[in-house]
Amino acid sequence: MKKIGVFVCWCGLNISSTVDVEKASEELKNYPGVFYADDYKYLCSDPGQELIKKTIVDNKLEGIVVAACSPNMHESTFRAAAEAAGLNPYRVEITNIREQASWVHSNKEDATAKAIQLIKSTVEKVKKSEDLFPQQIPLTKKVLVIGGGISGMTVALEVAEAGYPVILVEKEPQIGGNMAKLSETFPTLDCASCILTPKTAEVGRHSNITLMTNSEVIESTGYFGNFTVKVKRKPTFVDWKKCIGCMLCQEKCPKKTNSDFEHGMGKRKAISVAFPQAIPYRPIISEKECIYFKTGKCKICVKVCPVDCIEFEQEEKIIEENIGAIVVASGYDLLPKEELGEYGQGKYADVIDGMQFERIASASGPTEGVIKRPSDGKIPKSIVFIQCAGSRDNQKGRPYCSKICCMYTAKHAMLYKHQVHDGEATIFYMDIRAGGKGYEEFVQRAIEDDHVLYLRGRVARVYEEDGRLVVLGVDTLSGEQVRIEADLVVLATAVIPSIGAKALGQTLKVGTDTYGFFNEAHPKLKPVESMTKGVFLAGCAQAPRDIPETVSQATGAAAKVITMFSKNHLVSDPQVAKVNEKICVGCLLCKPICPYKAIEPEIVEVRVGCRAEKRQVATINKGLCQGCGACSVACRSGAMNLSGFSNEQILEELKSLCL
Amino acid sequence: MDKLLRSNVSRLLKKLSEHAEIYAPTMEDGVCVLSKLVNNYDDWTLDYVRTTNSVKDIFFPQNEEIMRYKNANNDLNIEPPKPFKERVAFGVRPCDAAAMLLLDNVFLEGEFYDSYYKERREKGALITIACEKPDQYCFCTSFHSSPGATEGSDIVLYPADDYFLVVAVTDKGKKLIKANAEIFENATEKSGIVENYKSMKTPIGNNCSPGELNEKLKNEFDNPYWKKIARRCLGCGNCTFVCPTCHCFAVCDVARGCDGKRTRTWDSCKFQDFFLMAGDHNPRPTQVERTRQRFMHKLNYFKEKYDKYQCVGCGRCVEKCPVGVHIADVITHMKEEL
Amino acid sequence: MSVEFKPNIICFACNWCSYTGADMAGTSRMKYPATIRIIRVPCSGRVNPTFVMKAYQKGADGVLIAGCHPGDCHYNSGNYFAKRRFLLATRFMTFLGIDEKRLRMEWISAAEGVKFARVMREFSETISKLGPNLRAREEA
Amino acid sequence: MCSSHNQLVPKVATIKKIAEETSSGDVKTFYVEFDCPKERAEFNNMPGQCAMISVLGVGESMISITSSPTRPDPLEFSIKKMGKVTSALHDFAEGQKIGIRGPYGNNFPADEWIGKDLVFIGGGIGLAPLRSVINYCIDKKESYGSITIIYGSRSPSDLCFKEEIFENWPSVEGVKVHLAVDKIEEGEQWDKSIGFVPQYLEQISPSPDNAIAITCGPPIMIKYVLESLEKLKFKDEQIITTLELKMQCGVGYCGRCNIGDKYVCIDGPVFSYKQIKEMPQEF
Amino acid sequence: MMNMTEKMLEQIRDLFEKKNIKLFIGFEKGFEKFSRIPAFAENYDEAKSMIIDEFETPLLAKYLIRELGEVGAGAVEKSERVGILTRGCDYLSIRRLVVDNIILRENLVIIGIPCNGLIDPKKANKLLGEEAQEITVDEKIVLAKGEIKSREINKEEILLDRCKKCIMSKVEESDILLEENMDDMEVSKDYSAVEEIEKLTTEERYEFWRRQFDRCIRCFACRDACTACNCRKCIFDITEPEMLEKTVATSEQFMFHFIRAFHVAGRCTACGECEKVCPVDIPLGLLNGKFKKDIELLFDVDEAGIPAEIEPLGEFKLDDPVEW
Repeated sequence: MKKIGVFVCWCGLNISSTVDVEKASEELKNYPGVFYADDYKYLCSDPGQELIKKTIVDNKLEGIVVAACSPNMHESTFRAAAEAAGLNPYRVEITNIREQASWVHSNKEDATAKAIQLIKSTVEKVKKSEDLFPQQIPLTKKVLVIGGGISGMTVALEVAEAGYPVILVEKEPQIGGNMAKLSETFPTLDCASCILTPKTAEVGRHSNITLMTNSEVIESTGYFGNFTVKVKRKPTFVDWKKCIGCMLCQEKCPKKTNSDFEHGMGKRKAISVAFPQAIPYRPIISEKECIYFKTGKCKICVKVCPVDCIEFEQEEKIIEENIGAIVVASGYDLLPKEELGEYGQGKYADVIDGMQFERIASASGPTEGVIKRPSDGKIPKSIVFIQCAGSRDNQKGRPYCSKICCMYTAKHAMLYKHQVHDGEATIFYMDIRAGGKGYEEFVQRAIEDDHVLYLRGRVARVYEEDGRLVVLGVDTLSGEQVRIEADLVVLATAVIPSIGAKALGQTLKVGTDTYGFFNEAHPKLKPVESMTKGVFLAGCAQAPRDIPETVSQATGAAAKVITMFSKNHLVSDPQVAKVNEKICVGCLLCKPICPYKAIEPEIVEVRVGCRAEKRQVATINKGLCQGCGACSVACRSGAMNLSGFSNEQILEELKSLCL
Repeated sequence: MDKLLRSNVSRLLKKLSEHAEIYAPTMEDGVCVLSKLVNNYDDWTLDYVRTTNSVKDIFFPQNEEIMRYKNANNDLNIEPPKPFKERVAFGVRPCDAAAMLLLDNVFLEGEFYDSYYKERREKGALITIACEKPDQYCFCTSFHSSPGATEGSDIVLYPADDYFLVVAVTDKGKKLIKANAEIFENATEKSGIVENYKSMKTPIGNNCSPGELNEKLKNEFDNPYWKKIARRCLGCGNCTFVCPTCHCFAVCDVARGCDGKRTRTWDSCKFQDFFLMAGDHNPRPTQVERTRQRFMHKLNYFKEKYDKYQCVGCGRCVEKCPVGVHIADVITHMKEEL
Repeated sequence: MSVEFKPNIICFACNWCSYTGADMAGTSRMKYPATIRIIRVPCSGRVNPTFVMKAYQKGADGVLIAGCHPGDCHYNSGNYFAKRRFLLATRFMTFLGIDEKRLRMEWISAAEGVKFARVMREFSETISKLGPNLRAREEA
Repeated sequence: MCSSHNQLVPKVATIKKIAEETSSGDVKTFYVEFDCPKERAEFNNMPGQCAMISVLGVGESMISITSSPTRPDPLEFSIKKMGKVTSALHDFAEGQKIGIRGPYGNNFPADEWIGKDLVFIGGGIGLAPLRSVINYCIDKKESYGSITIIYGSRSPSDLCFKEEIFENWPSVEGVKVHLAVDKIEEGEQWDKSIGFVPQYLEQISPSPDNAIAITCGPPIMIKYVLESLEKLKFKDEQIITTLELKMQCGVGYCGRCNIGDKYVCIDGPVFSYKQIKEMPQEF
Repeated sequence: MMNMTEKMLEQIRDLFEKKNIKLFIGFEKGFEKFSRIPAFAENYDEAKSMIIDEFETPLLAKYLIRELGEVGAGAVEKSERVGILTRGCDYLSIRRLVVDNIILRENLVIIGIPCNGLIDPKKANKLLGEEAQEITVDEKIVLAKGEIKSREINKEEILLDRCKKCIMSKVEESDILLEENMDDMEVSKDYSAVEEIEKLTTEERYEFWRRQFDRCIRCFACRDACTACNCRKCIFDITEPEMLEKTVATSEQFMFHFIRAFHVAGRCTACGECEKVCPVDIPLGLLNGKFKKDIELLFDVDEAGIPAEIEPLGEFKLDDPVEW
């Protein structure tokens, strides 16, 4: 297998600035086995692709080496180009001389020498490559959406509309997520529940969507197109099928407790539904609060319930589902105030975070929309809003910007000014980020029409002094110290991934970054796919973002799932393990290594000389195998090999790198 | 007749080392090995019956470079190896020296001679020490040789209490003695030291002498005895690699990018793939054919071609075979049976 | 060393975490010495200790195996097996007399471009101090 | 650097031309010339002898020289893609350099056949060793009787030296060429006979008196051809064949190619059926 | 011990009569006085020459690979059974083959015999200074008589190496047990030899192994005597990819011994055959001992020599140690 073509890419200046591309392609011209070597400005561009295709056809090349950027970027592009020219795509290998040579080395001579050696080693690898053909594997056309917030619901609705069954798993008893807690939404100030409830209602009644609230995913095995997922449905102690939603039990229940839906701003009963428009509109008994669970007495709800659907002895159920694709829409939480020492560490009742202010401002909230101080219920005369509380802060380990706080803080100030015209709203900010459509106009309106005072500067400390909150900061534009006494302080705390996201990542084997947000396959080109094939991402699970972006991303993820389900079988990656049955002795040392249980013993007939001999050999389930290659190391005689990264290829690459 | 005091041996070796590499038996972790002395010339020892590796190592080493080649962008040039240095092997046993004569038949007679072996033989000298105490594995007397035999050696030293009686066999040996005359003294007493070495018996005696075995073996091709002993054989190359007369080798190329070298290394007819051909055809697929091939070659084919048995009774395969498949056993059994 | 000794270091980088980490180091233009050659493998579990020994034999002065953090492996258990194999292999190579500082295993995730560059600089530094590896290296 | 009488060091040669024999491309003929004319002069090969072709960095392999000494330059080798060395050769391009040493082995005793009728029976790639002696006898046609060539292979596209078997050889008077293939795919036009070579040989039934039969091909074919020749009452010494065993050094001391006390690379590869019968049946 | 041989012959006779086995593998006297070599009997009268005594014998399990199937047929179907004489260490090797699916346990008739340490005649000859003509053993004392000298040696000194660190002296599970083992061989686990090498500096260690490996003549006797080396086609015989070049150079020797030691890591039953059959006496036991010590230390396996269902390198624990 000798006729190899080598293409060295300039990548504009990215590569050619520190790697002498001409010298590289010149040197490769008479390297044994290389039939054609050339360099080109932008190989990934269409003319570049045409050049490759034409050279393959004209010279009947049997292998291609493209020295350009990272394989994660354009391996599939160049392999598709080769396939179009009639060459098996797995005869094409990429040498990464951009991210691993030109960009990371400054000395041109070293970088060029290294690039040439890397290309030569890839040529050796291509010499040992074989024709590989993808396998067809069956597909379960059912999607599992984790997280019932706006992004989870959008995905569920889009996929259900396309006619595929959806399972929506939500850890809270009702769907709606964080959006259900908002009062109005920027920049149009339309009420959050007005635009959300049609969606939740539709999800509630859509025939293709199976709702699993109060549940979480505990185990996921298998591979894309054939996941098997175990969902734990926590007990609600109320039989939701029989319950008619009259909510008598909630009324009569004597025990009151803090409602975590209200973020501590309001109360709820031991048996209750989070908010009036909740879907499913069914109550749930909180085991920790309910008197019966503590003392065994009370049972008022049982007496009151007309259809007798209270079931104290309800158990948690584990449901197993066969799934084709998974969409992670686990949403976000706000950084707890306790972590911000300088702003009172959550000790002061009147220092609240953005979500608590939403609940106070929300019509269906505990104060029916009237902005009051949580401590004494009075209408605050002056409110101080503090932006970037915990975000853009390196010491706290969160240098990133939470993106949505500038807008919702402006909204909070406007809502307050609309209610209390003569109230004082001061916002301490670093930079106002209002990049969306109509966002900047919204903030200008807050400043000009509603006279919200914007002070540029960071707040040093917030403390309580004889009943009033003192905010010490500095106005960097005027350079003076600022001391404001306020009735209420609202912190725009940082957006962090929802609790349990990291554990979910490890269950689904999807990587998360250092802050716990899920890793997308590629920041610009594959934002809705995770690194694991068949697992997609939507909404704040991947990074902080506002509602319009979340919905557009969720629609994107749904589109990905729908395209995946549009074919009735999947094409599997042929770079999987392969057994040489002439050598395999059937010792099955490889079997316990395989994470996907793809290796099974089998009795086969093998011709030896003139006799047919029955032998036990290991066989690979090509659909299950994901090509990690750990089994080939356990195989002593080298019978188990991995196509695409075979022992021969890696050894040749190694040898030529060490010359 | 000359005499060499034991104390002068190191002096002799040091003097010889000026223009030749010196090989002598040394004890390495309890194993007596014929190895090259580099600077310390009294590292040799005498309390051994035979060295694990025979003197074949010096004339037909396990690993030998045939040639080197450079093939950068298609102009191929091939360089034969550089000429070898002189070598002197001290402390060789008479059986090993006799084995070298058998190798001479293979590599030097016939239509083509092996130039590497020829050059090494011409530049090599063997100083043999007669065996004072053959052990239970030796049967050199079965091949009309003896612990004091002189065939194949240049100089033979017969150990007496504190000196060696020196007998120069070949003119290379005489020249060597003349060149270092000051170290030798002429021996006055001519008692029968040499004769009693030559007439010394080995514990096994001659009951392993093949006599006319090769005629009888001609039609013993399908004798079930081969299957019986082959069943015990593990198929390792132990017996062939320690044997001083085995000469099979494999030629293999070692490539380093565009350049490289071609080497020749010992190979064993007992290995599974020794006779394997392209297309997976193997004329000797199981251990039975291979074991038969090994003993038929030593006791029949070699005798047909060179009229000598290809064994010198050094006893290495008898000692080293873990499961007792060795030539002494074969000869004794075949002599009884036929 | 009259001519300044340039070590030849082989790095086996797992495709999902460390190789992407290397790309991340590239995109953020972090500099590290040009003595490192990276071989992409699907998982750190794919690296056979025989490859490491072959690298030393063929002339590498240092070998570095970079894989995902335990628990993050894209194939779930690849790096655990790699860890077991190299726990034994490092001790055995040291037992044979190869300097244990010449083999290093690192967990580098896809987002840790900084760590990748730092580890490369450190490793290249240690190997340059150690000098060429002449043990178990094949003759010219 | 030209002459060195060291037997194991190959001489440098260049591949002038490569011709594909079979359409499936598994047999190619290489036209090879020595770089140093003095070495070419020392390399006078007789028909049936072989040479050690070495692909530097891969290994060596014993290949029979298929060109006849009467048409000396360039030397021709027809090579089937079987093992490591031969597949490396098949990837070579024209102008690339290889190593050659030899010639080794004995040769067809063409001089003893003066005045006799010759029957050549070849199978597949087995025709290559025979072609050197066929061309040799054709160039000296006057000193030989009739020449019958019976050649078969699996399918028409597997026939080697198509140009010679269809045009050159039949055009020489006194030379009859009979071709047979095991099977033909539909749509392939084939006017010659169909069937295995041994049965075809019995159909043609050349007369055994004052004749010599020379055969070479895959081991199974040779087994049945020898039986057919015995049926046609050819005596053992009238039947000549060439054996194909693994040869590593080619000069008789690497111990690889022995059958009994005979070394194929020195005492063979050409043996008469009489000699083969005396050897132990281990090849 | 004499009655043991009669007991064995009795068992063999009725096994053959009942057509229970097609072959019996045992030991018989070899060419030299005290060498015991493997013997194969396909019927009773071929087995008459078999004996049992206290002298060193090769391990028989390796032959089962060839006898119990075509060339390494693997554990496929029940076939005629093969009888085998088994001591504790043989049993570990047999278990190694069964766990590796090379042979089926039902195809075996294991005849267990007691063992309290075998005598190595070579060590006796060395202590005696000449070839011993007669060696008589009673309990702990051995009387060795040569032509000139005769000496009393206590058995410990001339025990076979593997018997000094015997893992399992009783046959755990056998079809026929000739005699119960008297006293268990109380042996502590000592890695002193391995620790000695570990104490050397890296430079000295490399020198030590380079000297040992330079003596290796690559005859593969260690591989061919080892039951853990039971591949159908050994990776050293495969030319594509060529993991080991045929040339015998220092780096190739390191490669060969590294690969072989790694292949039997965690699978070696410490039978010591490799060290015994090595013609140049390379201390291979140290290499396998090092792996055994590390495995038992790092992955808290109590006895790595006893073949487990899944070998140590075939599984992992989340809390495996991290430091390198």
